[in-house]
Amino acid sequence: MQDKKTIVLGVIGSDCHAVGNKILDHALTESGFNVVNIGVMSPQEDFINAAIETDADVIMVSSLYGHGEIDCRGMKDKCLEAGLEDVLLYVGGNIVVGKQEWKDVKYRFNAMGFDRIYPPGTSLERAVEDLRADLYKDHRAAV
Amino acid sequence: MQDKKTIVLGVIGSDCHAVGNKILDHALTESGFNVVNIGVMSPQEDFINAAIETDADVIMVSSLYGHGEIDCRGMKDKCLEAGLEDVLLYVGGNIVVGKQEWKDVKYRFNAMGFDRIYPPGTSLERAVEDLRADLYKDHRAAV
Amino acid sequence: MKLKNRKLSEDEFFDLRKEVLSQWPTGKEVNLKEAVDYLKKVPDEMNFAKKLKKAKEEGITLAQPRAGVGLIDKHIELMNFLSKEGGADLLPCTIDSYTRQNRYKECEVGIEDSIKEGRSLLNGFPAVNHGVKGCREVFEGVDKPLQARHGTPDSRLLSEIIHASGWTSNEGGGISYNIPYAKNVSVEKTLYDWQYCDRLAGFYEEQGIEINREPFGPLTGTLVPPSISNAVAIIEGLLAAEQGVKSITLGYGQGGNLNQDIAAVKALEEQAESYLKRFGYKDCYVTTVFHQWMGGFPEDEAKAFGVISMGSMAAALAGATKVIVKTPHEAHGIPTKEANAAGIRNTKMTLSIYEGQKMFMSRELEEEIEIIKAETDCIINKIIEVGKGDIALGTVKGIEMGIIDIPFGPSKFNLGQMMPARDNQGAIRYLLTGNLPFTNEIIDYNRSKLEERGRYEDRKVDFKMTIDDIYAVSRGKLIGRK
Amino acid sequence: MKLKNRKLSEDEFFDLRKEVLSQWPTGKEVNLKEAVDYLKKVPDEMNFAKKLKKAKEEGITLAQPRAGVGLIDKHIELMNFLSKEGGADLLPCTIDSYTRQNRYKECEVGIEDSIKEGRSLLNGFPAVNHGVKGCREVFEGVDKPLQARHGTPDSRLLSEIIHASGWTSNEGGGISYNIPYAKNVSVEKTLYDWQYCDRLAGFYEEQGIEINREPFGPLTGTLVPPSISNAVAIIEGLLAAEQGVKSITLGYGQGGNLNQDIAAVKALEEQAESYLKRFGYKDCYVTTVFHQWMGGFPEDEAKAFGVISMGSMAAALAGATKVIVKTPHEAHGIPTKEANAAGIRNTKMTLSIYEGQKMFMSRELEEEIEIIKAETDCIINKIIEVGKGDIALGTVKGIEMGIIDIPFGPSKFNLGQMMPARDNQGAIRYLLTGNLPFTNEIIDYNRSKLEERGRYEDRKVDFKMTIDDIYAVSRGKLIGRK
Ligand code: B12
Ligand code: B12
Repeated sequence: MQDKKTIVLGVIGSDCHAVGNKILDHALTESGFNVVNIGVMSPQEDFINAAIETDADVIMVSSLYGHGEIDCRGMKDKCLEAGLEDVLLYVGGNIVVGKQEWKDVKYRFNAMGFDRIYPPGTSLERAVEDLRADLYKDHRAAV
Repeated sequence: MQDKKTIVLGVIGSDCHAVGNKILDHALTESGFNVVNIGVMSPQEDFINAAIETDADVIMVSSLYGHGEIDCRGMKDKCLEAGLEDVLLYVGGNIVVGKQEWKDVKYRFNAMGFDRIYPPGTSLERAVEDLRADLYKDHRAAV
Repeated sequence: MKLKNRKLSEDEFFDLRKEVLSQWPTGKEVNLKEAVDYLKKVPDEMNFAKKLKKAKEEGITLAQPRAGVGLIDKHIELMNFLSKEGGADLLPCTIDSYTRQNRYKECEVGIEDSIKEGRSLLNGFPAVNHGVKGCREVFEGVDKPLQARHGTPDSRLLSEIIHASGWTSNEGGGISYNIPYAKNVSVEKTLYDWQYCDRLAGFYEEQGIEINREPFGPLTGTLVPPSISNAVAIIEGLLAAEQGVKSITLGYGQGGNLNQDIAAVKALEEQAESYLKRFGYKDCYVTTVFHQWMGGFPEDEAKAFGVISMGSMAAALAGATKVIVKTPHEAHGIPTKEANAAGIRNTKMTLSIYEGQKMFMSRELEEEIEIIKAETDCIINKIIEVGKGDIALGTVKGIEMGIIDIPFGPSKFNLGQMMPARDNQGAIRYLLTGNLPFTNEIIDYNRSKLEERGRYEDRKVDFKMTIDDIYAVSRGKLIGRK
Repeated sequence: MKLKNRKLSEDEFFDLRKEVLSQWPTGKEVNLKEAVDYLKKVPDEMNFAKKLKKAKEEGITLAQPRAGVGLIDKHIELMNFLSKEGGADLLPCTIDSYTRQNRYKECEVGIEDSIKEGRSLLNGFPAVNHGVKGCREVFEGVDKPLQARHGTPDSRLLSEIIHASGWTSNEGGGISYNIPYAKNVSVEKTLYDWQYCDRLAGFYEEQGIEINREPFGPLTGTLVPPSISNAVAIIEGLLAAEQGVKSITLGYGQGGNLNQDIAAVKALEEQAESYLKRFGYKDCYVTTVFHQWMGGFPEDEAKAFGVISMGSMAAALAGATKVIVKTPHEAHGIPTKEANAAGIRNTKMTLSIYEGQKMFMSRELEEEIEIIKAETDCIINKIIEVGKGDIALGTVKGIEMGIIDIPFGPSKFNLGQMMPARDNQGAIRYLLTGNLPFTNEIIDYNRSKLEERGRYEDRKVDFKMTIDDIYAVSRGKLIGRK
């Protein structure tokens, strides 16, 4: 058995959308990850502190309400400053205002230092697969 | 009072759409025109014969079912052959297959010799106005 | 031709058949024996009758689009698009207008031109010209049961070709594919020709092959009072049953008043069952089809989607076995495949929300069912009476007399003295009953409903109301208020 | 702050007011005397409360979108587009998320950036920053009554500014704008702050100016059982009435089971009236608002239109006074003005088809109304009990205890032990009742409804059901079947 990987999970900024967060928590836990859920309305700092405290492998940022682009700015730098260069940065939800060309959105978030960027309607299976691919070199199941 | 103008009305080809035809008949009659309604499923010849017999001023062709373009081909020539050069040719309904660029449709029917070409959803008021403009030089009401 | 409502004998049928198959060269391709073998191999899930039966048993409503283009490969592409991208449960082949008039030569031109111009100049699929070979190619190229949908007064050859090709359902009937679709064709002739089509389906039934038949419910699609279309549907059902048809789908076109729409479907199903029983047709399986709004549509696509969903909801709540789907392009012209698929997806979404939900019985629903049934009984009983017990003969005479009178029917055999209008809740009532054989009570009921609206709008109850009502939906309202 | 459910005295109110108006420079712009004069000149058709009353009397359902952008001119343009191209009957100003958190400095940045980039970086209209001057500019630039729609725990300054600007309605409440929208804000605090907002509306009422108040009905929009949201709505209605509010619009978010949705609206209206009477608030005018599906939407626009129409239809049949409109972009992000207008047109089409049509009473509808009322009574009575007769105090305690428990509420003050799921017809039932003060009968009823589904699907009745149900609509189904 491989060791359990730790994911810090939360919804960034002033965003109160809680449903996806609760389901992600449940599903990732069920899939064998160690989930540290800092919940909704979390500033960048809370993600970073939680990652440091728990020696996390991944930070999964949710943003639903449209201010994601503003809220995520500078997060990668803060991670680097905090010595979290190896921690993967995922982001998903409805991360920009409105229905935009996905290519452009992805490009902008890539440039901001995010490793994986998910469009609206992403299935949990997809996220879990990616996590496994990124975290376990042999791509085997997490547990 | 001006003299009553005569309109030959009908639905061309194998087209059975009867509702618009019955309403046009009713409305044009109410507006003071002399309506000669040859009804649905009428070949070009029936329009022309009716126009000759009744010394008509306008032929109003309806086509709803999509074959209008095929059904109307050569109609102007037949009118000319029959000596109906002064009879106005109107066409309306859903005159082509599908939702097409109206500019193109109008162009094609103009080229076929139609004087006025109406898109789906044309109001009766609009048609009556045009008739009055075309038939009475002083644009006054028909009766 | 001596019309009579009795099953054509095998001799009569095969006699007629010779002539039918010689109407166009592709008729030669039909070999009944071989066709029976072919149809026996059709898997259950590709059989229209079986799929309908299953849906009814499971209490779900299936979605079926209308669609057809001139060329085989394009048509297959279209069907698969509607199945895969739209999620259609049943597939149609809408037949072009020339075929409907048996003008196969013009179809040939249409096919050639369509090839040349690279776009369909035909408004449907010319199945006769494509023959058994072409129609089987379609059938084998799709993944859902197929039905021919047309509007053909004489569709005998068409029926031969499609059924032999694995298409296990055929829409139409001697009244419903005449009065709304033709001008000069006698009712006697279409009833006779549709006996043939029904007999053909009955023949297959005798060979153990289930073929579904569906009278065209909505008629002219324009303010048809439920009792008119229900009476026609039941009569056509009875005529089909006499010829040996077992799988019968009776249709109704949405009127717009939810209570009336649901009452109409319930009345239709119940009365059809009871008339079939009364005339001794015991093992027929009756399903229902609900047509989304068949009258003039709004041009705006967002509004069109509203009309479409509204039809899906009514269909689901009425418990109809299937719903015929309109598209957001309806007001403009034949839809693109994308618009058609969008109409289906919209419909399926609504249907699945209401899956398992039915309209519960209320006093008002009961009342509406009663009035529709009473009106329908008046019509059918009178038809039987004037036919001296023969419902086929009664129909010919009845239409002549205006016992059945279809609003805005283009046929010269239609009396055209009946006139409908909406009442104050939007239910379709009789403004003028013409020669309809209604009791005074029924006439008064209808009148009083319309007077109520007249008072509300402070207007006369007259033909202006009818005209305003015809335009209303396309202008974003149900009732054409003053 | 000593919370108590009694009308704030003028002294208390004006004391608090000083502090409120100093929260941001634009507070200085509010002059109550001048505002009263301004509001007295607002014509009837621009008054939200009056328009709702008229609609209720005429038995029609009005359509209102959600919309808001950062800049004044763009917002006016948006409003007029929705009014003219969409046909909206009532207009909203959806407030941005920074304003909702009283973070006006960040709004300032958002406004500047929006000007620079030429597109709105804010997800709503920052009314406080724009002040009375900006908000009046909006009001004077539009042709329909305006309402602020937000999700602000402390909206005292916002309320001052919008009402002084001619916006005659304000959405929100001490529970409904806290539990679904906040994480750390105490219920005591929000109830207190909303007493202020209500008192402000009540003050205007005393001056003869009708101001409408609307508790936010759908809460988290996610599988909220009707009795939870109805209890919250009624409590917030009672709290508002105590402060002198007269025009109260109570809301409900569509669940998807038509019978339950209609029962919920009927129960809400009837129970609200009777509780208001019981507590002696005699001249309140109660209207209802039905929210089209508030949970996750399907991405496909054709399907989204199906969900939208379905909500309009339920609203119309329930006889709701207005319906809040979703858009075909819902699953993706804040809609373009075109998508928003399309949602309204779709809604209006459906509403006008069903204008004048209501759901008739059936045994099943009666039963559903009874169960919702019984559940709601349990909750409200217990709240009153633990508050020792004070419904404000009871609410604080009750939420702590889980007497009110909102599914998926992000607030840390929400107990979160209740869990909902759909029954076999798609009605929302209690899977876990947590600390809800239900009788055994009610608990058994809910359980048995879910067991019925469990048997049908051959699955355990557990949290997996809830999760599947949450995703279902966005995946094209109502019930998340196994
Ligand atoms: C009702 C209807 C039917 C009924 C007709 C009953 C009858 N006998 O009348 C039935 C169900 C039988 C039917 C059959 C068919 N229909 Co049909 N039908 C319609 C529908 C829904 C409404 C038509 C209507 O009555 N409107 C109300 C009247 C008042 O309006 P109107 O007909 O448009 O006429 C008004 C105006 O157009 C204008 N006008 C008309 N002509 C003229 C002429 C002039 C000079 C002027 C100024 C104005 C003018 O004034 C009229 C009065 O206001 C339309 C779509 C729509 N519009 O929503 C499709 C539609 C016309 N039908 C269509 C088709 C294809 C058919 C069928 C071929 C096949 C099929 N899909 O079933 C068959 C036709 C068979 C045949 N041989 O003709 C297509 C045509 C496609 C195209 N052009 O690309 C349409 C557009 C639907 C679609 N989008 O696919 N149909
Ligand atoms: C329910 C809902 C609400 C509820 C939330 C209740 C609550 N506290 O949770 C209420 C009504 C309170 C609400 C409020 C608002 N909402 Co809202 N809301 C929704 C809605 C309808 C559904 C969200 C939901 O619960 N979905 C179900 C869950 C299971 O899915 P999910 O949240 O998308 O999460 C899944 C995936 O996205 C993914 N995922 C999420 N994060 C991540 C991260 C990673 C790394 C990965 C791999 C995957 C992943 O996995 C999750 C689980 O499957 C959406 C629209 C929609 N999707 O249909 C709008 C929506 C998110 N809301 C929106 C907005 C704007 C707001 C408001 C700002 C204003 C308003 N219009 O009222 C306020 C927010 C205030 C605030 N401070 O945050 C917008 C966002 C716009 C944008 N991005 O352009 C949306 C898209 C609606 C819209 N089209 O306008 N909302």
